[in-house]
Amino acid sequence: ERGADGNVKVLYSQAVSIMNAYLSSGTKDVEVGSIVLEPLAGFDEVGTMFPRLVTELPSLENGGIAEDLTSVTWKITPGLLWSDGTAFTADDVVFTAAYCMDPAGGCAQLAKYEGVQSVEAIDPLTVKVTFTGPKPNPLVAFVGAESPILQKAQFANCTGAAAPTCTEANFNPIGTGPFMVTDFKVNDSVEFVANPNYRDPAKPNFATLSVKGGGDAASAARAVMETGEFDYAWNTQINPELQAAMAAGGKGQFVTGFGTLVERIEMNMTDPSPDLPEGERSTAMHPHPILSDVNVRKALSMAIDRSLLVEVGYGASGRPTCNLVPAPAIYASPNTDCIAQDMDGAKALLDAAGWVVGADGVREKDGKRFKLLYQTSVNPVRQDFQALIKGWWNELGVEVELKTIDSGIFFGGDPGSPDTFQKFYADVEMYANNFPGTDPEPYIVAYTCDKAPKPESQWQGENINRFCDPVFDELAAKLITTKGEAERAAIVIRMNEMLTKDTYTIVPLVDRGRLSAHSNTLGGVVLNVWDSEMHNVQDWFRIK
Amino acid sequence: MLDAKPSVKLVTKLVEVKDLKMYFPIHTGLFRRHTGDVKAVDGINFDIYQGETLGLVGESGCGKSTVGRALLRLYELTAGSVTIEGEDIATLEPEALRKKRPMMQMVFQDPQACLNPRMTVAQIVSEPLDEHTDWSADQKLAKVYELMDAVGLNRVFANRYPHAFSGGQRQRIGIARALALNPKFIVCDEPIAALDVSIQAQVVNLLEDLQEKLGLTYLFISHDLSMVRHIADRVAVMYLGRIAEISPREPLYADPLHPYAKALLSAVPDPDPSREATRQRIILKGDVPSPSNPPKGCNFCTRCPEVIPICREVKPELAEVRPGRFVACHLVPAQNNNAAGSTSGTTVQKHNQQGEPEQ
Amino acid sequence: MPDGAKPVLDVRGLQTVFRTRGGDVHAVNSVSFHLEPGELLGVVGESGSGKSVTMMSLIGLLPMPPAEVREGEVLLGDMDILKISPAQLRDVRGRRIGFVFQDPMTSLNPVYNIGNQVMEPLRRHMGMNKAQAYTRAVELMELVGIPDPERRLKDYPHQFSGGMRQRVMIAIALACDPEVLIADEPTTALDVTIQAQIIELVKELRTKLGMAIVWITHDLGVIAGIADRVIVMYAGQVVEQAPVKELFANPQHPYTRALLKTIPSVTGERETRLKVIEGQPPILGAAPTACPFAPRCGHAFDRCGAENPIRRALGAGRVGYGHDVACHWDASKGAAHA
Amino acid sequence: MTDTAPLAKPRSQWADVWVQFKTHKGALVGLFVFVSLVLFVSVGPLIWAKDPTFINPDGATMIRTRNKPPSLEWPLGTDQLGRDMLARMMKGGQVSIAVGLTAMVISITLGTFVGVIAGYFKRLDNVLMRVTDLFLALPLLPLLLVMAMLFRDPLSKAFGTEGGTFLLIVVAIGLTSWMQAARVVRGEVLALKEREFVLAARSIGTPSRRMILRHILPNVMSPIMVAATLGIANAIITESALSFLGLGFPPDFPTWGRLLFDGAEYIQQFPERVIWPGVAISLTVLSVNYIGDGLRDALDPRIRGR
Amino acid sequence: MLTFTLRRLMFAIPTLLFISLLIFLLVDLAPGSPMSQIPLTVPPDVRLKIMEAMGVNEPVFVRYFLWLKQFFVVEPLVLWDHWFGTSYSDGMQRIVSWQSRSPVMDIIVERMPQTLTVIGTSYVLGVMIALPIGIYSAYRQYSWFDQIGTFIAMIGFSVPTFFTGLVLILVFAVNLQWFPSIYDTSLRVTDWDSFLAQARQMAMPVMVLALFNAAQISRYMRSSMLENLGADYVRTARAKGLSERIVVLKHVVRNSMIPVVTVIALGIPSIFGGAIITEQVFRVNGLGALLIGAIQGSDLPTVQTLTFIFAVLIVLFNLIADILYGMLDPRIRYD
Ligand SMILES: Nc1ncnc2c1ncn2[C@@H]1O[C@H](COP(=O)(O)OP(=O)(O)OP(=O)(O)O)[C@@H](O)[C@H]1O
Ligand SMILES: Nc1ncnc2c1ncn2[C@@H]1O[C@H](COP(=O)(O)OP(=O)(O)OP(=O)(O)O)[C@@H](O)[C@H]1O
Ligand SMILES: [Mg+2]
Ligand SMILES: [Mg+2]
Ligand code: NI
Repeated sequence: ERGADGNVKVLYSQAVSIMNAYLSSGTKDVEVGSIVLEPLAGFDEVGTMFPRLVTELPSLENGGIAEDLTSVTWKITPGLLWSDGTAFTADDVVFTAAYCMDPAGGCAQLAKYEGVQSVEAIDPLTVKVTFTGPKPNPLVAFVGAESPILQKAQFANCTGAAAPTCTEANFNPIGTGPFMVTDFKVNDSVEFVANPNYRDPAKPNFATLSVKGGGDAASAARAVMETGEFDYAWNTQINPELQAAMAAGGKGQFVTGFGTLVERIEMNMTDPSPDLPEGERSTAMHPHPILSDVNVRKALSMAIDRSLLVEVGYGASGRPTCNLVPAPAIYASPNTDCIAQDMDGAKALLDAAGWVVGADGVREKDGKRFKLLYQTSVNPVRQDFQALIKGWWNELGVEVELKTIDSGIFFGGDPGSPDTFQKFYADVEMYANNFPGTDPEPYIVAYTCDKAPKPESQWQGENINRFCDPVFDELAAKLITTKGEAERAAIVIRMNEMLTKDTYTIVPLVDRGRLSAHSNTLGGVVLNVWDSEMHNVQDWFRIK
Repeated sequence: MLDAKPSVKLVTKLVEVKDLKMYFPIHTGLFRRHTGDVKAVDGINFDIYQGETLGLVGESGCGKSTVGRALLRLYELTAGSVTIEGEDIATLEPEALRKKRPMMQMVFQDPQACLNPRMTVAQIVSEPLDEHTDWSADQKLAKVYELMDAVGLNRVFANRYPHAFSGGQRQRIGIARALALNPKFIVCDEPIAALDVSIQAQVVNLLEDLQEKLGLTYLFISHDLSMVRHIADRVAVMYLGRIAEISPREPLYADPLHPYAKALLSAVPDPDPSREATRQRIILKGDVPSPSNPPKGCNFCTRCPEVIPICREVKPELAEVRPGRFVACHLVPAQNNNAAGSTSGTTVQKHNQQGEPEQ
Repeated sequence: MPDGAKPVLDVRGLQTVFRTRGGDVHAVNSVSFHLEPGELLGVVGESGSGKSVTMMSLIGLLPMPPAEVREGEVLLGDMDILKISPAQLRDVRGRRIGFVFQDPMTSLNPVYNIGNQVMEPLRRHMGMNKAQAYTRAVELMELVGIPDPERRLKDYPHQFSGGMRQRVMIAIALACDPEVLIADEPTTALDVTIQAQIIELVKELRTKLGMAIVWITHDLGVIAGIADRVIVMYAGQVVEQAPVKELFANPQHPYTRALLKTIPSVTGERETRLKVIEGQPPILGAAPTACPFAPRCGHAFDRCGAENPIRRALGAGRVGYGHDVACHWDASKGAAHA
Repeated sequence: MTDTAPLAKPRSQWADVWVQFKTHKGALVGLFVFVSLVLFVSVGPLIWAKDPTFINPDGATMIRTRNKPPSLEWPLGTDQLGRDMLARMMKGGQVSIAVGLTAMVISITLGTFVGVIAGYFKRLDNVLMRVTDLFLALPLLPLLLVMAMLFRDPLSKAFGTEGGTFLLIVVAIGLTSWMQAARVVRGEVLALKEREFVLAARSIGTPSRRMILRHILPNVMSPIMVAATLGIANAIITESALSFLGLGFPPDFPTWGRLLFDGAEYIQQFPERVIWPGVAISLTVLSVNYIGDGLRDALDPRIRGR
Repeated sequence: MLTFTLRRLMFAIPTLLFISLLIFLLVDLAPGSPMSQIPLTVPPDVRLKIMEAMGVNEPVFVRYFLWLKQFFVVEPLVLWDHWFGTSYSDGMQRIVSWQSRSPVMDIIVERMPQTLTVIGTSYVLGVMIALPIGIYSAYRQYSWFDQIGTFIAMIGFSVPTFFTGLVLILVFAVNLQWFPSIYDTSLRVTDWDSFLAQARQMAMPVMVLALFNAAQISRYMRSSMLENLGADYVRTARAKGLSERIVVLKHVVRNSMIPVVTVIALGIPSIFGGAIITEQVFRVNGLGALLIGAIQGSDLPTVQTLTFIFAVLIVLFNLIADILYGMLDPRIRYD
C-alpha cells in the first residue's frame, strides 16, 4: 500500500548537486534524478531493456523500428500523469529532445541524441524519432536513466542559454517517478515524498525518502552495516577485510553486481619523455622507446597476478579479467589466458626481446635502462595495486617509479595541466572505465587512430594509448554500419582482442562490480548496474 | 668663581645649537593628515665649549633626552642647526654622518636596557671598532682591554654577559663603549638615574676622571640637581621644550633667576634634618601642560607663582641678564639688550677647568 | 614601657626567605622594629637591601612560593598578623594597614577607571553601597588634592600623570582610615617638583588624620625632611635605628656614615670629589654568619668576618627605642666594642 | 650574583643555554625522546635492514604474510600487502622528520624575514602586513596545486624525483605557513626597536643590515623558537595531507602521515596500525614542544640570568 | 575610533580587490577542470560543449570582470529585491555554480545554519572550556592540573581531526550507539525531542573541534594570565584586602583577556571557513565542505565567491580585533 512503510534513508558518498541529468552527468546526479524523472524505457538487472512509460519496446517486428533503421516510433502508455496531475504527452518527449539538442544548452547527455535528426509528435501518445542515417542500435535516446523525460510546461523557459538559470526546476523537477522532491539542498541532501499520481496506485511503499550525500565509502558502509542509521548506501567500495568485518555485524548486507567497469593498465605507445619539446611529448611523432615492443608489453602483463589483486583490493566485488569489454555476455571475449601469472615466461620473453638483466638487477638494452613511470589517481586500492605490480615488475627486472595524481586533476582533462590521464606523461597508467547501457560500440570505436589525444585537439580524445592500426580502424567503420546483434558482437570481440590479447596495448586487470549495502530491514533491493541503482525504489519495502 | 678667576686662554665652542626644533608629528583623521605636533623641543639655542660640562636639568618629559638625541642626530631635526666642530650635523649625508659619529658619542640612562643582553662585554665594547676601523681582531681586543682598564672593569669580565653585572658596572660598560673611538663630545643622558646612591658616586667620579684625562666635553642630562651641581660647569634648565635659564653653576644654585629654576631648586630635599626643617619650599601647583598643546605666551605661565598678565600673551626670549647668565622670563629684565636671543654675541669665559680651587 | 605609648605595629625577629633554583635567598634577617601612634618611621638602605620585602612580608603580599616567612611575629595591636587566617588577613589589608607602592605607573589596573579602584576597598571593608562609596571617593580625591574629582573618577589611570597616580594610590591606601600607612618609595619614580608635592601632601595628611606611617626610601634628603625616626637597612638586616636628628648628627654604623657622605647637596660646600662606598653590595644567600658590610667596611677587623653583630642600644634605653646599631666597632670610642 | 663568584673560564652563550636547559625536566625528557626518535629512524634501518617497500612477489606467500600482528619476525606486524611495519615506520620517520624540520626552517626563515623587515622598516610595514593578510586569505589548495603544476617537473628534473618532491613539499609548506611567525616577530621587533641598545647602536653608526643581524635577530629568538616548535607539528601533518592530493611523495614512499591515514581504514581490525604512526607523530610534536619550552626559557636572559 | 575604523575600511577595499584578482587567477590557473566530476563515458565533444555553455572558455579577464559585476552589483540587488519585494535584479545573471547550476549565494545561505551551529558552537564551547582551563593552569602554574592541561593541549594540537573524528565515531556511534555518525541537515528543532536529536547529532563534531580550539586558546590564555599575575596592580588589589577570587577574576582576567580576545576574534573567520575535515567526516556539509567540493570540482565561481567572502571576513575581523583591543584596553585609542 502506498506510503505504508514510512521513511527510507539512502546514503550517497558523493552528494547530489542537481536533479536534472541533462545538466550534470555525474552518476549520483543521474541516479538520484531517476527517482523523479523517468525515461521511456530502462534496463533491468541483467541488462535487458524494458518499457517504462511506453506500452511496448519498439522493434523491427512490431514496426516500432523502421526497416531501414532510420526511425523509431514510441507508443506512450495512455493515462500517464505528471506528479502535478497534468497529462504526460508526446509533446513532453519532443520538448526533451529539443532541450538537450539545443546547441547553447551545454547538454551533458548530448551523446544520447547523436544521429537524431528530428523528434516529432505524431499524436499525443506517439513519438517518432528520425535519424540522419541508418542506426543499427536506435534505442538510445529516451532509454536509461541518463535520458529521462522532462515536463515541457516546467522547462519551457529553460532552453538553451537559460538552462542553468532555472534553478527551481533543476532542483525540483516534476516527474513521473514514484517520488517527488520536497526539499533540495545542493551537495547535501534531498527529501522526497511519494508521488500521489504515480501510475501504480499501490506504490511506492514508502511515504518519504531521504537521500544524504557526502563523506567516504567506508563510513557510508558503516552507517548501514554497523550503526544502522541508513537503509541503503550507494557504492560502498571498501577493502575486503572491512567488508567481511562489517558483513559479520548482522545489521545489513552487501549486494554486488557486475557491469562493464574494467580496471586496466594502459600502455603508452608514444614517448612521454620530458626531454622532448612540449607539444611532442606523448604524441605519435615519437614511438615509445621500450613499450613499442609487443613482447615487452606482454611480459609486463604476464607478471601480474590478477587474482591476487582482486583478493587484496576488491574481494567479492571484483573478478580478474582479460577483456576490455567484459559484458554483456555476447560481447565478451572468452579469452582468459592472462589470468595465470607466469613470471618465468615473462622473464624469458624479455630476455628474448634483448632486455638483459644488468648489474643492479635492472634490465638494459643498448645501454637503455628498463624504467617505467606508472601513474594513477589517488585511491587506496589503486595505491595497493601500484605497490603490488611494482613488486612484480621489479622481480622482472624493471625499475618502476610510481606517481599518484588527485583524481580531480587526473580526470579533469584540463589541457593546461601535465597530469591528466589524456596527456599521459607517463609510461603506463591505471584507471577504470566503462560504457553506459549495453551497447559497447561508442566505447570500442574510440580506439581509432584519429581519436588519440594530441595538442591540436587540446588533448581531448579517448584513444588514450595512442593505439593506431588501420585494420582496427576498418573494423570500427564496419561496426558502425552493421546490424544484427551476433554480427556486431563478433566484430566487438575481435576489436577487443586486438587491443588486449593481441597487442597488450590495454592490460585489463579487474572487472569491477558495484558494491552497495542495504540494511536487513529494507526489502526489494535489486542491484542494477546497467541502469540507475534507484531503478526500482517503488518496489522497496520495509521488512517488519 | 667665574668672575673670580678669569681664564687666560680663549675657549672655543665645540657645539653650537641654533634654534633647534624637534617636533613629533601627530596624524589624525581619515587621511592621516598632519594635524599637530608634540613639540618636544621648541626652538632652543645654546653652545657647549671645548672641555666643559653642560648640565641639562628639567622635569620628566620636558625634552631633555630629545635634545641629547637630536644633537647626535639620532632623530631627523625639524628645524635648526647643530654645528659640531664647524660641521652642521643636521644636514650631513648619511655616509658623512657615519664618518662623523666617532667624535660624538652617548651614554644612556638605563644601563640594563642600553646593552644588548645577548652580547658579551667584549663584543659590546668592540662594536664601534667593528664599525669604524679595519683593525685585526687582536688589535681590537687590545683596545677593548685598554678601555676596560680605563673605566675600571676587570679584564676577566670580557666574556661575560651584561646580566652578570651590577648597575654601576653596566654603566661602565656603556661608558667604555662610548669611549672606544676617542670621541670629543659625549652626551650623558641621565647616566646615574637608574643607579643606587652609593654607586652613583662611583660613576660620576669616573666621568670626571675621564674628562680630566682625555679632555672630553659632556652634555650631562639629569634631573638630580645635586649631582648636576657637582659635575657641571654650566647648567641649562629646561621646561616644556624650551630653555628657561642657562647659567654658570654657582650663580644658578646660589641665586636662580627664572621662577621655574627657583621652584626646582627649592624642591630638592636636603639630607640635613635641621636645615630641611627650616627650608622654604616653593610647591608648584598643577601639572605640566601637554607638549602637543603648549600654553600661549610663556610656557610656564600656567604654574608660575609669580605670573603677570604679559606672561600669558608674549613668549619671553632667552636673553643675557647678567654676565654669562641667560634667562627667558619677563620678570628678569635684560641688562644688556643687544645680547637677546642668543649666546653667540658675547664671549663667555670659561671657568678654569683644571684650576678648581681646593678649598 | 619606657618610651611612649603602646606601639601600633610591633615587628619582632622577622625572617623572610626566597626559595629559588639557585638555593635559598635570605632577603630579610631577624628584622625588628616598632611603630608608635602618629609616628613617621623612615626606612633607608640601598637597592636590594630588603626594604620592600620586609614590608610586604608583614601583610602577606609576597608571592608564596617562592617567598616564605620563616620566623617572627608582627603584632598589630594585640593580634599577630602572621598567624591569622588568610581571610582575617584580608580584613586587615586595606582596612587597618594601607599600602602605597613604589611605581605609580604600574600599580593601578589599567583597564578600570579610577573611581572603580578607589571605591573597591570602601565597598569591601566599610560595607558601603555604591552611592556612599562614590561620595567617599570624591572626598578622598579632594583630600589628596586632585581637582575636579567627579570628572576624574571616570578617567582611566593612563590619563593621569605619575604624580596624580601616586595621589590616587594614596587615596586608596587612606580610604578606610587605616591605623598604619606603609609607603614604599612613593616618590622614587617621580620628579623633584612632583616629589615635593607628594611629601607636602603626606605631611599635611599626617597632621590631619594622625596615622602612623612607614616611609621607605633610599633618598636621605627625603628622610631628613619628614621622618621622626629612621631605621637603616643593609643586606636584609637593620643596622642602625635612631631618631632622625640623632642619626644625621651622630651616625654610628660605618655604612650609615658612608651613605651620608656619598650624597652631594644643592647647598653647602661643593665637594671636589664625591665620596664612594667601595665594593659591591653583598649577594643575599644563606643566612649571614659574618657582618655583611665587612668586605666594604674601613673599620672591619677579624671579628667582623666571623660573627654577625647584633643590635645594641647606645646609652640608656633598649634596642628599638632611642639609638641602636649593629656593629662590632664602637664609633664613639673609635675602637672595637666590648 | 655572578659578580663575586670565582672567576670561571669564559663560556660561550650556548654553554649557558645548555646549563639552563638542563634544569628544565620536561625539556630534557623531550630532548631524550626526540633524539631517540631520530636515532630510531636514522640508525634503526641499519640494524633492522628490511626493505620497507618489499612485497613478496609470490602471491601465496604474500597472502600469508599480510596483516600480521606484532611478532618476533615483524615486531610491529605487517600491513595489508605484507610489508614490514617496523621498516615502514623507520623509513616514514626519516621523511616525516626531515620534512618537518626543513619546512619549519623555511617557514620560520620566511616569517622572521618578513616580520623583521616589517617591524624594522616602518615604510614597508603596511605593505608587508597586507601581504600577510593576503596569504592568510588565499585558498591553500589551489595554491599548492598551482605550485605543483608549475614546479614539480623542473624540480624533479634537477634533483631527481624524490629530491624534487621533497623540495616542492617543504617549500610549499613553508610558503603557506609563515604568516603566524611573521606577525609574532613583527610585534616583537616593534617593541625591540624602542629599546635603548638599538639606539645605542645607532649612535655608533651601525647600518641597518648589521643592526638587524647583530641586535634584532638574536633578541627575537624566543618567539621564533615557539613558532618553530608549532611549525614542526604542522609540517608533519600537512605533509600527510599533501600526499592525499597526490602532491606528496610517490605512493610507495611511506611517511608517518600516510601510514596514519592508510591505517585509519583498518582501525577496527588492526588498531595497532594507526597507533604506531599516531604515537610517533604525537611523540615528535610533544617532545619538540617541550624542547621548545625549555629552549625558550634557556634563551630568555631574564630567566637565564636568575 | 570612528575615523580609525573608516580609514581601515577604506584601505581594505583596494586590498580586497587585489586579493580577489589573485584568487581568481590562482583558481583559474590551478590544474583540474569542471569536467573532472563527469564520467569518462561522456565523449570529448560533448564535454567541450558543456564547457562552452558554462562560459569556461571566455578569456580570464572577461570572466573576472563579469564576476566583479555580479558580486558587487547583481547580488546586492538580489538581496535588495528579496528584502523589499522590488525587482531591479530581474534578468540579471547571478553568480552561478558550475557544478549545481544554482546561484552560489543561495547555496551559501543554505549552508550557513549548520556551519554556524556546529562550528560556531564548537568554537564557543572551545573558548568556554579554554578560558577556565587557561586561567586555572596559570594560577596554579606547574601544578598537576597545569601539567595535564599542557599534555592534553599538545595532543589536541598534534592529532589530526580526521583521526579523532574516526575514533569518536567508532566509540560513540558504533559501539555505544549514543550519537549518530551522520549529521542530518534537514532536522528542524521544533520541540524537545528534535532538540535532543539536534544536540546528539552535534555532539561528536562539536567535541572534535572544541578539543582542537580549546587546546589552542587555553595556551594563549595561560601565557597571558602568567604575564599579568605578576603585575604590580595585582599586588595593589591584594593590598586592598580583596579576596583571591575577585583579584583573579576581576583584575587579572580582564587584563589577560586583551590579547586573547584578539586571538579569539581572529579565529572567527575560520568558523565561516568551516572545519573542512570535520565537516566531511561527519557529513555536516557546511561551508567548508562546500569549498572543498568546489575546489575539487574546479567550480571557479563558487571557489572564488567563497574565498573572497573569507578574505572579507579575515580583513573585517582583523579590524574588529583591533577595535576590541581598543575597547578593552583604555590605553589604546585609535584616532
Ligand atoms: N618618538 C616620539 N614620538 C612622539 N613623542 C615623543 C617621542 N619621543 C619623545 N616624545 C615626547 O617628547 C617629550 C619629551 O620627551 P623626552 O624623552 O625628551 O623627555 P625627557 O626630558 O628626557 O624626560 P625623562 O626625564 O622622563 O627622560 C615627551 O612629551 C615625550 O612624550
Ligand atoms: N621573588 C624573589 N625571588 C628571589 N629573590 C627575591 C625575590 N624578590 C626579592 N628578592 C630579593 O630580596 C632582596 C630584597 O629585595 P627588596 O625588593 O626588598 O629590596 P629593596 O630594598 O626594596 O630595593 P629597592 O630600593 O630597589 O626597591 C633582593 O636581594 C632581591 O634580590
Ligand atoms: Mg629622558
Ligand atoms: Mg623596593
Ligand atoms: Ni648573575
